[in-house]
Amino acid sequence: MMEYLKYIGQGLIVFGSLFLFLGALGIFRMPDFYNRLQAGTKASTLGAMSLILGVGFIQPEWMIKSLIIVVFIAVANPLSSHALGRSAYKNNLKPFMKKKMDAYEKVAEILPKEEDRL
Amino acid sequence: MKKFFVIALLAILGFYLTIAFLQIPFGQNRLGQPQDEATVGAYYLNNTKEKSAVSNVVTAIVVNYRGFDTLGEVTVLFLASTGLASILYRRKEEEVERINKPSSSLLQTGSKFLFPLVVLLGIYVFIHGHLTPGGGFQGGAIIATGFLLMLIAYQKYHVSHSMLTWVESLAGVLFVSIGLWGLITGGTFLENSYFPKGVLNSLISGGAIPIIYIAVGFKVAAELTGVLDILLNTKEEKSVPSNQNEK
Amino acid sequence: MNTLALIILIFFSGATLAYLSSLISNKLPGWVALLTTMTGTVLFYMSFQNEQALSFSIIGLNLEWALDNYTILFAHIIFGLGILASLYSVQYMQNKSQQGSFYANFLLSIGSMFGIIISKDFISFFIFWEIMTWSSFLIVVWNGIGFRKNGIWYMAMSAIGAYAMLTAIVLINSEIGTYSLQAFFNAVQENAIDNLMLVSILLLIGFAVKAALMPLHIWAPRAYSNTPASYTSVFSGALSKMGVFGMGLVLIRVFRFSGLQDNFDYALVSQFTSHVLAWLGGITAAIATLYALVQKDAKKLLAYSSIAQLGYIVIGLAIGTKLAVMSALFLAIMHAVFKGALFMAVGAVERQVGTTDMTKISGLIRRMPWTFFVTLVSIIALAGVPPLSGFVGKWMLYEALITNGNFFLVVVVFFSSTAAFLYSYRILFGLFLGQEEDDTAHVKEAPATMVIPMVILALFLIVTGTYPGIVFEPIAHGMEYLGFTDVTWNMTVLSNVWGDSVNLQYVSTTIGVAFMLALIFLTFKGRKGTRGVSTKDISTSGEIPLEHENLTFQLDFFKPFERAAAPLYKRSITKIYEDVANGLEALFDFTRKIYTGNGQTYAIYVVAFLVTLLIVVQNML
Amino acid sequence: MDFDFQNIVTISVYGSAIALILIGIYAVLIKKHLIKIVIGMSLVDAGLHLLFVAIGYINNGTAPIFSPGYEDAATNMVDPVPQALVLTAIVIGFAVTAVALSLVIRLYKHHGTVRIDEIKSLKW
Amino acid sequence: MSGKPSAISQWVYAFLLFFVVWYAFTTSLEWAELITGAIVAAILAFFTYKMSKGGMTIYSPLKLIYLVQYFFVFLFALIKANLDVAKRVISPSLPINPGIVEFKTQLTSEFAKMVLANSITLTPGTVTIDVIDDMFYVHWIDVETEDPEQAYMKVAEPFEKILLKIYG
Amino acid sequence: MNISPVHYIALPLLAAFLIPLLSKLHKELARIVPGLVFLYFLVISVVLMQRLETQPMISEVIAGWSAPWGINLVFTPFSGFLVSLMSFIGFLVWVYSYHFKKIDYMPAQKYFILLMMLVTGSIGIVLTGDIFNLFVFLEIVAISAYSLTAFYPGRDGAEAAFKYLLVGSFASALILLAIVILYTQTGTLNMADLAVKMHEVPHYLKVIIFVLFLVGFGIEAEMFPLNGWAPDAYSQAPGPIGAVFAGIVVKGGIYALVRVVYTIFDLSGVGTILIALGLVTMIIAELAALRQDNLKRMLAYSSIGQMGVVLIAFGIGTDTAIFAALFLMLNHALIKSMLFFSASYLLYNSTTKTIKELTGMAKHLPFVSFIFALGAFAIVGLPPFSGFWSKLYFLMAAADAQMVLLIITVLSVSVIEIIYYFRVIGKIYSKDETSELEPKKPTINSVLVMTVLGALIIIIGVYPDLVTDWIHHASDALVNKSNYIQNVLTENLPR
Amino acid sequence: MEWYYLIAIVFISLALLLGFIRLIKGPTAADRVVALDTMSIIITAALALMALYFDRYIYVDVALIYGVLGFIGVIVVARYLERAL
Ligand code: NA
Ligand code: NA
Repeated sequence: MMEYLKYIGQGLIVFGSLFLFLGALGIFRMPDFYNRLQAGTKASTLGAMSLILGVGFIQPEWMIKSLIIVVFIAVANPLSSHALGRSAYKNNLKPFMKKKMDAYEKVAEILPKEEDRL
Repeated sequence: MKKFFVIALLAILGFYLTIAFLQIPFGQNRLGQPQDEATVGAYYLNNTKEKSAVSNVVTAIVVNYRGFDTLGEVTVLFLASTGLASILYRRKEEEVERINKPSSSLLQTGSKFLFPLVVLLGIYVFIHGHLTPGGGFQGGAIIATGFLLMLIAYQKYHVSHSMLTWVESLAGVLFVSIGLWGLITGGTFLENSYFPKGVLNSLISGGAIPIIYIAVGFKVAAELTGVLDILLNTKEEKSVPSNQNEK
Repeated sequence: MNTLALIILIFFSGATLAYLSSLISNKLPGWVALLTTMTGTVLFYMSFQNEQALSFSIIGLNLEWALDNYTILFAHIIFGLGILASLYSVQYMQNKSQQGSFYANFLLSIGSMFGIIISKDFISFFIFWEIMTWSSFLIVVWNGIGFRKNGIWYMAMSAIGAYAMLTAIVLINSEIGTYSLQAFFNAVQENAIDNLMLVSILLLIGFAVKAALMPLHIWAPRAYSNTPASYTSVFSGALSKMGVFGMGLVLIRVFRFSGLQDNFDYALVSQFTSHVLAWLGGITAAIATLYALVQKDAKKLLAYSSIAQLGYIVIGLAIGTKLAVMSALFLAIMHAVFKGALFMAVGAVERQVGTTDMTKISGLIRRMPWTFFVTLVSIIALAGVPPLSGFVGKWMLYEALITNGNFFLVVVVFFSSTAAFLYSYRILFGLFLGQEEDDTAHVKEAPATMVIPMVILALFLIVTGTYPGIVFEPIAHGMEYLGFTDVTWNMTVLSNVWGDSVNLQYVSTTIGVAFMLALIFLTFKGRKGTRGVSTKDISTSGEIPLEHENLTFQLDFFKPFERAAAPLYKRSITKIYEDVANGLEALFDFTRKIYTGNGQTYAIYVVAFLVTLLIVVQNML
Repeated sequence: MDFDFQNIVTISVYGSAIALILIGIYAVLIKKHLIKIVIGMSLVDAGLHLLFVAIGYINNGTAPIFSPGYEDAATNMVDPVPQALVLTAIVIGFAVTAVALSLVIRLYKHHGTVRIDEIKSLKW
Repeated sequence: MSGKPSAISQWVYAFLLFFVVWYAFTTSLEWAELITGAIVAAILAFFTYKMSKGGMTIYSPLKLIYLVQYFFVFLFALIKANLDVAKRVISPSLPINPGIVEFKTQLTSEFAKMVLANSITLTPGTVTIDVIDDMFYVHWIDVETEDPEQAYMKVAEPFEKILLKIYG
Repeated sequence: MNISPVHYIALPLLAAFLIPLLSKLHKELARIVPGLVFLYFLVISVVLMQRLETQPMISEVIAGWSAPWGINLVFTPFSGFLVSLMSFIGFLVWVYSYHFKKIDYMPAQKYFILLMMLVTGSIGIVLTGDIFNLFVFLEIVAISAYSLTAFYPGRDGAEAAFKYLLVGSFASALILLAIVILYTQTGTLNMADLAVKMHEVPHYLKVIIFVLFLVGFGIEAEMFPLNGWAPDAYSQAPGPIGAVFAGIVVKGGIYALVRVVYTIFDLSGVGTILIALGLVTMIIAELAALRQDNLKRMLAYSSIGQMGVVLIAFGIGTDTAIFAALFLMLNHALIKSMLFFSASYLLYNSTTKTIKELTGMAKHLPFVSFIFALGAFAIVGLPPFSGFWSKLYFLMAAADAQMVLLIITVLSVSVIEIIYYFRVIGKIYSKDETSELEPKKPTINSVLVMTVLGALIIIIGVYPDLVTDWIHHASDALVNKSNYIQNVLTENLPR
Repeated sequence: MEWYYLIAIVFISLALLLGFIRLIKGPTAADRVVALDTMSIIITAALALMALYFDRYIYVDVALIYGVLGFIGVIVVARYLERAL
């Protein structure tokens, strides 16, 4: 039983780290901010959750704490992505689009340009 | 011109720092083996377990061996919050409403959900300061971060400064009083010998160290929260002609 | 209690009391000051024959106070002028405000002058010296006018002098391990001081400033003229003599009687220094006289005259022969007396008329006859004309210079003495003779408490003109302290090396009689056939002057002379000083541009400094 | 571990700390924006804190905590002193940063600018 | 939702939540730890109970079943999403057609909206940019439709129908 | 509970934490409690100084861990001298500013807490035997100082404080860096232990550490060119805080520097460096003061200049020189704080705080003007005021060291000092016909403070032996390094 | 060192490197923050892995705390860029 858990854990760790890498690759390769956000949040969230879960499988007495972290990531990461996306949009960062499809434009209160804000 | 000058300066400085640190190999015991006790650190490692019954040696140092530093450090934080309040002081009638730029309802909901959990985490961290890598400062900081989350999610989130004052004052008084107790009972200031030491690695161990760290945790939490609150609530109170920004 | 300490204490506590009493009434401090001076003076004269000495220790340094004959000589000047000036002050200062601070500083300066001369160690010497400086400074700026122009220069020059002195003092201490004057003189005798010349020159600079020796004199005209006349007499008469006091010690006890006279180098340098000083004295006398000539303000004129007179004294001390020193000390005392009298007289005019500008005053002879009398006697003494004592001093100085072979200096002294006669005349004429002004018609003679001190001084001049021996006696004793032996003197007869002698009684009787006759003749002649017109009325010459034009002939009193000496006046030393000072200030001002106001610049300084230190210190330590 | 690898580790650990310090100083000295300057200060602090932690490390050392299973690992633990010190240093750094930010707020309010070269009413 | 829950109910909910989390933090059954946890949870709950809108109502067995269902739906979507992203990231041509679409939600509970938004963010090619009242604005990496109805069906429907069961 | 050095730290901290609560009880307590603390400082000082007559020094262990394992406080005649001085000035500042912000109690509460901690921090710097603890106290001082510099809500306070902070954070960073390197080489933080182990440090590292400390503490000690912050901070902080900066805070910086030079390090040739730095500091500062329009800036530059002289004296390093240095510090503390006290009143009604606005102030504020003049006389070293003796001893030390050129330079600069101080006096005392202002008269407590200081300056001037024994003990203690080490490291508690 | 650690370390290092490049490159502040966000998630995971590797349970706490602080940090920066602080 313990052996199996260990194998599952190892698999999860490898899977997770792969997705962490893919997430970062997305961040690296995607053409604009919003697409990077897509790649970064999804892949890295799954990657981190899977890796941490894997740790819990290998050390079963750590499982509960691993789960807490996983749940936290599941709640927090999408939230931070959303906050980032919203703030970027409001900061007048237009999404890259092949054909204009922007439903948010009419409701977003876009801020005036300001120099020197970092 | 100035840039080049500064870069040249930094290059020289970097050179000197590098040659200094090159002689300090990373990860090696430079001053003999720990059992020699050539460093104070080695002494602490060899003696803390028996003499203080504290699992986390860093905590033993922070709260006990160098507890005086910690008292000073708490004071620095206290002074920063006092100073901040004085620097950004406004009389009541000058109080200005903060410009409202609410965050999304999502963030608000999420913050409301996460806030108590973050606070709980902070409390966990400082209560277990003697057992885990945590401690009063870390726990306090986590709690303050929780408040920060609330402050930025709800711009009108109200932190009771009276409450903060009570917490930070009482915690500070508790810290100094524990210190003075040692002095009054004929020992030294901050002496940790009049509390049962307890069993290593159980919650109740380390004598007064956890108590001090809990006090520190409360104090740090209150102070950092106060600081963040003041900083966030004074910033956008007055519009300044923006053309002054550019020349 | 030791009398010396008691006297100092009396003056210093008197000063405090004078200040405090002014809080009660503005009239009190004058009387407090008079009482204090009298007590101190009486105490001194009651006990100065006794051996007086006091030594005590403070902050690990031994301080010694004692009386000796050299000291007593100067004490006469200080107390004599002090008591007369404080009597004079009471009425002079009558309606002025802030008397408390005036009298406090007055007493402090007199007390500290006494302190200077009784000090037998450099520390108390320096302390009293500085107290004297700042208390007199406070009197200079007491009226709150022209502080920057008058006061700062005085204080700055004094500081330069004092610090030169202080440097010398600490150097001496580091060599001989004590501040005692006697130990210093002994060390000099034993050739035990390595940098004696440096030390001596530094000391001389310190004394020269107070003695207003050129080119360190620039503070003096301004300070003298900005001071209330009741103090100027002390200032010019006694305070400047503290420089003379010190120079005497250095030039005679150190240079002349040091054990190093056989050392060729030392002798050369000390001789050279003496010569330089003598020449500086000569130049001072000549140039100050020239400046005195063109002054329109009587106080300014007297100020420059004081500088010139101090020049003679310095010459005498620098020459250093027995006769020269004697003449210098004699002149010092006489200068104290006649300049004291003159400043008092001009002060009286100032009080009664409201100005000392000679272009605005005229013909006060009838209004203020006593003052006129004092002025007349004093300027005769000043000009060095028989039968008054000024002549005696000059006579001896000429003789000393001639016997020493300083013929060129004789010419300089002769020239300035002659010119001194011219400006003396100007003051006499400017204030008292000539046409009486309409607006001075109401003027009355000064009150008795002011006249009496002046008259006492004038009488002293007359008496010593005939009986200089009264003054020679203490001088001779003082010179013995300095190291001279067999100082001879005669009460009424001046004799020279060639064996000639002048009986002063005879000279003075003759001149006195001639003078009286001339006066009677002139008075009668003057009464006849003159018509009074306003001095500014030139309508008789067919011109109608504009209202604001001051056309009094006194404006161009020595016009031809001025024209002749024009280039000299143009290159005023004062102006050079001011230019240098302003230039330096502008230069210094540049340094604070380092503090640009930009915080980043300061941070760059920090990093640059750190890097510099890393480089430099790595090689140094 | 052989010597060369040791050297590489030394250089990279200390090098990154020193680089942080130098970059921070550069920001403090050159950047005009007050906030950037404050960030620069924090970078310097961060570099210093990194140095602190680094000097305490020993190869294969573990955290100086006698948690269950590690009660006898004293000889294998990293030096706890720098960690304790860095805790203090961090808190102090935070306090200074907070004060700095409050000053920036006031400067911005009064001068209407956040450029340091425009704020020099006090000079000479 | 069935009215406002009582304060007690809210407190108990908060207390239980905190106590469980405390246990997760400590993972210790030592008495001292449990008592401390209870005290801390109780006090913290006292200060924050108002923040839990639903109170104990969440703990009905049926809702728990839906929660489990939701979890699996979500997990499936999540993995799908990641494979999708992986494909896009790795493929050299980066086949994307991004845009922002809007749609309306029927959820009323703020918490449910958050769960939905988070779920959308973590699933195929979408990130919730903002939620204003009941409108969702979603950045879609490969926009298939601009019509709000259809977008809703594509993006939110699978989650929302379960959430509606849980949060009413 | 016996009185011990830790009371200097523990009680003000207790008070600081309590004041926010106490002032909820009664607003006046926010003012009174710090005063009681300062008063207690004086008591401790007296008691401990007396105890020093029977023992060479008091080394107090904190938390039961003797040196080098724990932090200890060391009360030597040297640190005792400085601490007593700081306590005294602190108390006077408190009395002087008792009525500060009478109407608005919130700022007053903050002011008094910050003031108390500013003094406590400086005392801590002097007392502590641990280099890192010293850093902590330095930061206590720094934070309080930044906050107090920006205390007035006018625009320039923040500017001054920001510059102070900018430069001050360099100080912290460099000191921390020095501590890092030092710890890697010695494995200890106790200063006595460091001194013992110093010889093990490779020379070039030693020099780097030394330079880092020198620059770090040099910033606090207002050494050129690290002192750009000082004139701004002095001129913008509330008047009494200027007195604290000059009288207390700088002394802490100098102390740290001196402790590092004399106790921890064994480098030869440091004296020359200190002399050179002190000389440049003095010259630049005094020249900068010469043309100052702003009175407080002028006082600040003058203060820097004086610190330059102190540095030179420490650099000369002979017994006489150190005696002179300590005497200079004492005098500077007394006189400069008096100058700041009086200057505050002189400037009270002026809008630009410039010297030219002082014309004729003597008429309106005779007492304050007198005190200022007295201070000016004393600070330039005119006898018979206290400043003279320290100057004399300084010159004696320089003369004994055969530094004639140094003497001449210092004295030339003194002439400049006289000029700018007397210009101010001239302005104050010059006749002013026009002015009809109703100046703010000094309150009774400030008059009291100025009187006490003025009297002390005169009394010490006339009878310097009042304090010389004290200073002699202090300088002996500083020079006697082995005594310090021995006493600190053998203070072992039975455990 | 077991194989899965090696794989994980390689992936994680590469991920951090890529994230770091984006952090440096920007081009907008928002891009940098996304990079930072991602990196902080990666580091959280790495910390958990580290705990496993060193077999020290107490390090898991570090991962948890790091995750919380990283999240709030990103939120703060996001709100700052929104000019809402
Ligand atoms: Na800890
Ligand atoms: Na006339």
